[in-house]
This record gives sequence, structure tokens and C-alpha cells, in this order.
Amino acid sequence: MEPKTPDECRRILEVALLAASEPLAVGRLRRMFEVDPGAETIRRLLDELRIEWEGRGVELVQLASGWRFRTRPEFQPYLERLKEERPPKYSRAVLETLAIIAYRQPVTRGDIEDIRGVAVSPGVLRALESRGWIDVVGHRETPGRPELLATTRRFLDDLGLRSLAELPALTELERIMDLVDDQEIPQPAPPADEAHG
Amino acid sequence: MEPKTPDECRRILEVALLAASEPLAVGRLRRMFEVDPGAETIRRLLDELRIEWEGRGVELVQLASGWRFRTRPEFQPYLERLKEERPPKYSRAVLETLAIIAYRQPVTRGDIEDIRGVAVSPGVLRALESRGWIDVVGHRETPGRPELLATTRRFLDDLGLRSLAELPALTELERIMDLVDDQEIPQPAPPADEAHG
Amino acid sequence: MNDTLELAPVETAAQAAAVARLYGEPMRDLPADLYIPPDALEVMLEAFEGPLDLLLYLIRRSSVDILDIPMAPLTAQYLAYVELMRSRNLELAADYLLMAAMLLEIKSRMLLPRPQREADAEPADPRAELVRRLLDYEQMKLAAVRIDAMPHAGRDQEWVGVMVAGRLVERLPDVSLHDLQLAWLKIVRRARLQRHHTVRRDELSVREHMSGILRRLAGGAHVAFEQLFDPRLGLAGVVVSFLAVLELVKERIIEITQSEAFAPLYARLADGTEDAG
Repeated sequence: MEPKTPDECRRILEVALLAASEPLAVGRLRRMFEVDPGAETIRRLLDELRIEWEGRGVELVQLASGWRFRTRPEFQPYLERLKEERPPKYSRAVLETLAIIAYRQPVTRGDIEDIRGVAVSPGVLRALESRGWIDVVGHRETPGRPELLATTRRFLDDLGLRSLAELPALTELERIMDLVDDQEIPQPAPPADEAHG
Repeated sequence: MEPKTPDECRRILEVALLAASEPLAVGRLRRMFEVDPGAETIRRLLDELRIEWEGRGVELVQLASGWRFRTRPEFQPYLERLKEERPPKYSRAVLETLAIIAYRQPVTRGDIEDIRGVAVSPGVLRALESRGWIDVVGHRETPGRPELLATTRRFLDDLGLRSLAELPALTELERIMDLVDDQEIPQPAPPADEAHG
Repeated sequence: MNDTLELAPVETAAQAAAVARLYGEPMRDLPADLYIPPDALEVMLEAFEGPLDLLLYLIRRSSVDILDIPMAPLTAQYLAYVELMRSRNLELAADYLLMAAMLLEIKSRMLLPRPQREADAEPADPRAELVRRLLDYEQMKLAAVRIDAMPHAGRDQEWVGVMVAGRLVERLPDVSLHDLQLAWLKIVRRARLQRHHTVRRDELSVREHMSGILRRLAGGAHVAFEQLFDPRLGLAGVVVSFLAVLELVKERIIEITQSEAFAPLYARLADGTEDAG
């Protein structure tokens, strides 16, 4: 059963474009029909379809690689709220680096490496910088003039702190941990991934 | 800017459903609005939207995990020609295994083998699992703790069902089965007839 | 062929569903004399999903009542198939052999007088279990056909998925104070042997001031020494700021300069290269 009327053709184009997961070029749309309506006809129908959809929440647009239905930007806020995917998690390396910078600032990358016992990959610092949570506040006047890293105001804002002094105090916990470690785990083996290369 | 009129609300629902990559439940749709219109209103609007789309190439359907737009089957021949690859055609082994899991769930692999009278090859279960149609829902507390298999929401969604109760009713055989189970075979033939060979 | 079942094909739903295909042609009934073209045997046997399927086929294509199966002819025919398989050196699945044994056992039990279970009760039919299994399987076989006939998304229908304008805001990982605390505790735990990496709460505020001072001096600014201290912080705050300045000087991160005696003190970032002249 091949369509006869332009209306039917337009309906088929509409369905194909609504279901497509990528832009569809005119050439590809033509292939849907057993009797090729020709590029000219397809283009005219697409244009009619575009006009038909005007004023709705979704618009038919012509992109570099073909035609596609797309939501209008003004509906973006609603679509954002629909998203409910779980936020991703930072790796242990990122969290520990952040903790060191927060508690020991200003620190150099070398300091972080000394404390963690492993090299700090550039990606770790980049993740924290692009988040706006750390930045370079100076250089230590030692050979190489390494950058001194510190946390930003934004970091405090995002964590709901007024100052670094509001970071959780750790001394009590550390003492408890020391006790636990001394009595129960005399020689904690370092985690495999943290071992020196 | 929050919508005021039902028309605006309906338009927002439409955009969300057209753009969604999975069925959207009423509860999730409600969250799009800063002022919650309530489940009742959303349901009414969805129903209006469904009617609005009737007779077009695309339909709004209510599935197990929510609402979603879907193309009508009569357009499939055209869409087929757009596709790069054919959807898998399942073997009888896969389909029978699926039917057993769907109607008798939760079942173990052993249950399936009992009913079909043959071993279930791992490939059969893998095909259904990778399609997202079945998964392991627990273990039976018998020796070996075999896995209990059941169909997923995705299975219902893909078949356009809202619940397992919407699966096609089993055949008349069921009634006969009950008879067999309850009373055994009604009228056994006299042994003499069996003495043939 | 005394033992063969009546071979008149009966169109049942089950049969229509259980179409074996031979060279693409639906095979609704097997040749009456069980003759099977040699190269077709394998194809045909593959069309059966197992012994139950084969038995159902034999039963359904004849007009016998499944609830009253004539065991002798059925068994004979089944065994004929199995024998064919064996003669073709087809790998004979254990399932088929197991079923053959079961059929023979039922057949022999049919020949024996049935034990009365109770005085009034119907005698147990040896075929009951087989019939139950056959019906059970047939029901699922039909259900499979029906499920397959239902429209499947991706096969008979497609989901609509319109492109979303603009990039959705990327979700960034959340970090809680708890996460930070845990991360730090892990570090401390590992570094515990070195002892010098302990941190105290009061030290932290010094470090915060150190960062703050460095920020103000960023870009090479010269800041008057007294401007490094905010009197609004109170005495404790000023003391902490002072400790921060001392720490920064000690670590040679900043320099305090004075052009001449009693002239104002200035603080700036230590920079051996630019400000050397």
C-alpha cells in the first residue's frame, strides 16, 4: 500500500521525523517510499510540515545533516526538572585531593602527592578547578615555583559553609581511629590502588 | 514563569512526552511544574492529549511505567526502510521461554526446562536479558539457590501493556488442565486397547 | 503399520502455530510412512523444540484425544523418530531418550491392572503426568505465539523521541561535608605513621587566612601591611591573620618589604624573578 495523496505522504514524513533519533536528510526520506516522490516534493512537504507545527512546543528544523523535530528553548526549564538521574560521583582521588586542599591550604601539588603518597593526575585538579572549587592563589618560592592551591568562596557556598573553620573538626575522630588502628589493625595495608608505582 | 491555563499545561506535557526517552509516570510529570497541578489534573490533561492525537501517525499510550508517544504499526513499513538493521526475530526457544517466564513468574531455569522438556541454553536467557525483558528477582531457597526470573517493566512497555494482567488470556487448555489436576483423566481407556504392539 | 496413529491432519490452533519449516515451506504433516528425505531430517528435527513438542505434533496431527492417548501407537511412532535420529548419527539429545524411557514405562504400566488407591477412588492413570506435561507445554507454546503476534516496540512500532533543544545542564557530583570528612580520615589513616600530618581546628582558620591573603596579593599587588588585618574580626581574628602572615613569610610565599626604616610595611607575593630589580 503506497500513499497516493500529499497528505498521506506528509503524515509519513511526520511519523518518521518524530521517531528518528538523528536528523534525516531528504535523500534518506525519499527512500521510505516505494514510488519516489522526488526531492522537490519532499522538500515542499517538509516545508508544509514545518509550517503546520509552528506555534507548538516542538518545531521542525533543518540542520546541517537533515531535518529534525526539536523542542523549543522556552520549554527547557520544564524538561530540566524532569531529569532525575542520580548525580555522578567524584572518584576517591578527587575527594581526597579536595579534602587535602580544604584542610591544608594553601598547598602545592607536591604537598598533595606527599600526603596521598601517589601522583596527582592533571585530570583530578582540572575537575576541581572547572567546578570552581579550587584555584591558584600564589606560588611557593622553591625550585620550580610550584602553584599554591586553595579552596574558593564558591566551594564554601556550595557546601553551605561560612568559613573553613566550619569544616568538620577531625581531631576527636582521628584519635578514636588511632585507638582502633593501634588495637585492632596493627599494620593497615595500604589499598592496592594507592600503592607507589 | 509558571503556566496558568490548562492549555499551557497540556502543551508542556506534550513537549515532555515527545522528547522523553522513556515512559513518564504521572508523578514525574507533576514535578515539572513549580506549582503542582495534582495527579488528577495531570491525568485529565494526558487523556485530553491522547484524544487530541487520535487519528494521527503517532499515538499517546499508557504503559506499565508511564505514558509515552509511539508510532502506529501501519507506518512501520515506511520506517523499516529507514532502519539500518532489522530488529531481531526471536527463535521459538526464546519465545517459549519468554512466555513461560511471563505467565508463570517467578520461575527458575529448572522450571522452564520442566515445562519445555528440554534444556534451556544460556543464549536464550541472555537474549531476553540483553533486551531488558527479564531479570533475576531473587533466589529460590532450595539447594543451589537457583535464580528466580521474572519479566521487567520494560517488557510490558515494549508490548504496550500496563500490567501482566493485560497479557493475552491463556487458552481453553487451562480449564482442561484444571480438570486433569483435580480429577485426573476422566475416562481412561480399558487396558485391552493398549495391548496392540 | 499397525502402530502408527491415524494420520489425517487435523487443523488445530496448536498445529497452525507449531509450523515446522522445510525449505521455507510450512510442514503441516509429516509423510505418512515416516519417510523423510535424508538431508531433510536434520532440518525437520530442528523444527521440534524437544520431545514434548514432537509428541504434541504426533498427537495433534492425528485426531486422537489428548486425554485418552493410545500409548502403544504413540510410543511406537515416537521411537521410530528417535531411531531415525540415531541412524542418521544425529547427536541424540538426552531429553529425547529420557522421554522414550518414560513412554515405554507408561505403556507397560497400562498393561498391568491398576492399583486401587482407595476403595471408591478412580484408579490412577499412568498417563496422567504425561498428559499434564503435554497440555502445560502446549499452553505455553500457544502463549509464545500470541506474545510474538503482539506489536513489539522496535519491531512493529517505534518510540517517539524528539531532540531536546539546547544542552541540558550537566549534573555535577554533589559533595557533602561528610564525604570530605571521610576522604580526609582515609588520608590521615594512611599517613598516620608519619604523625606530622595531623590537623587541628585552630590551624584551619590560620590556613584560611593564608589563602585569603594570597588572594588579595594576587596579580602582584602591594598591600599595606596593616590592611592585611580586618579589625572587624576582633582580637582573635587579627591574631589568626597575623599567624597566617608569619606562616606565609616563613614558607617564603609572601614578602614583607619596607623601603626604609620606619616607612610603611608592604606585603606582596614573593617573586624572585619579576621583582628582583
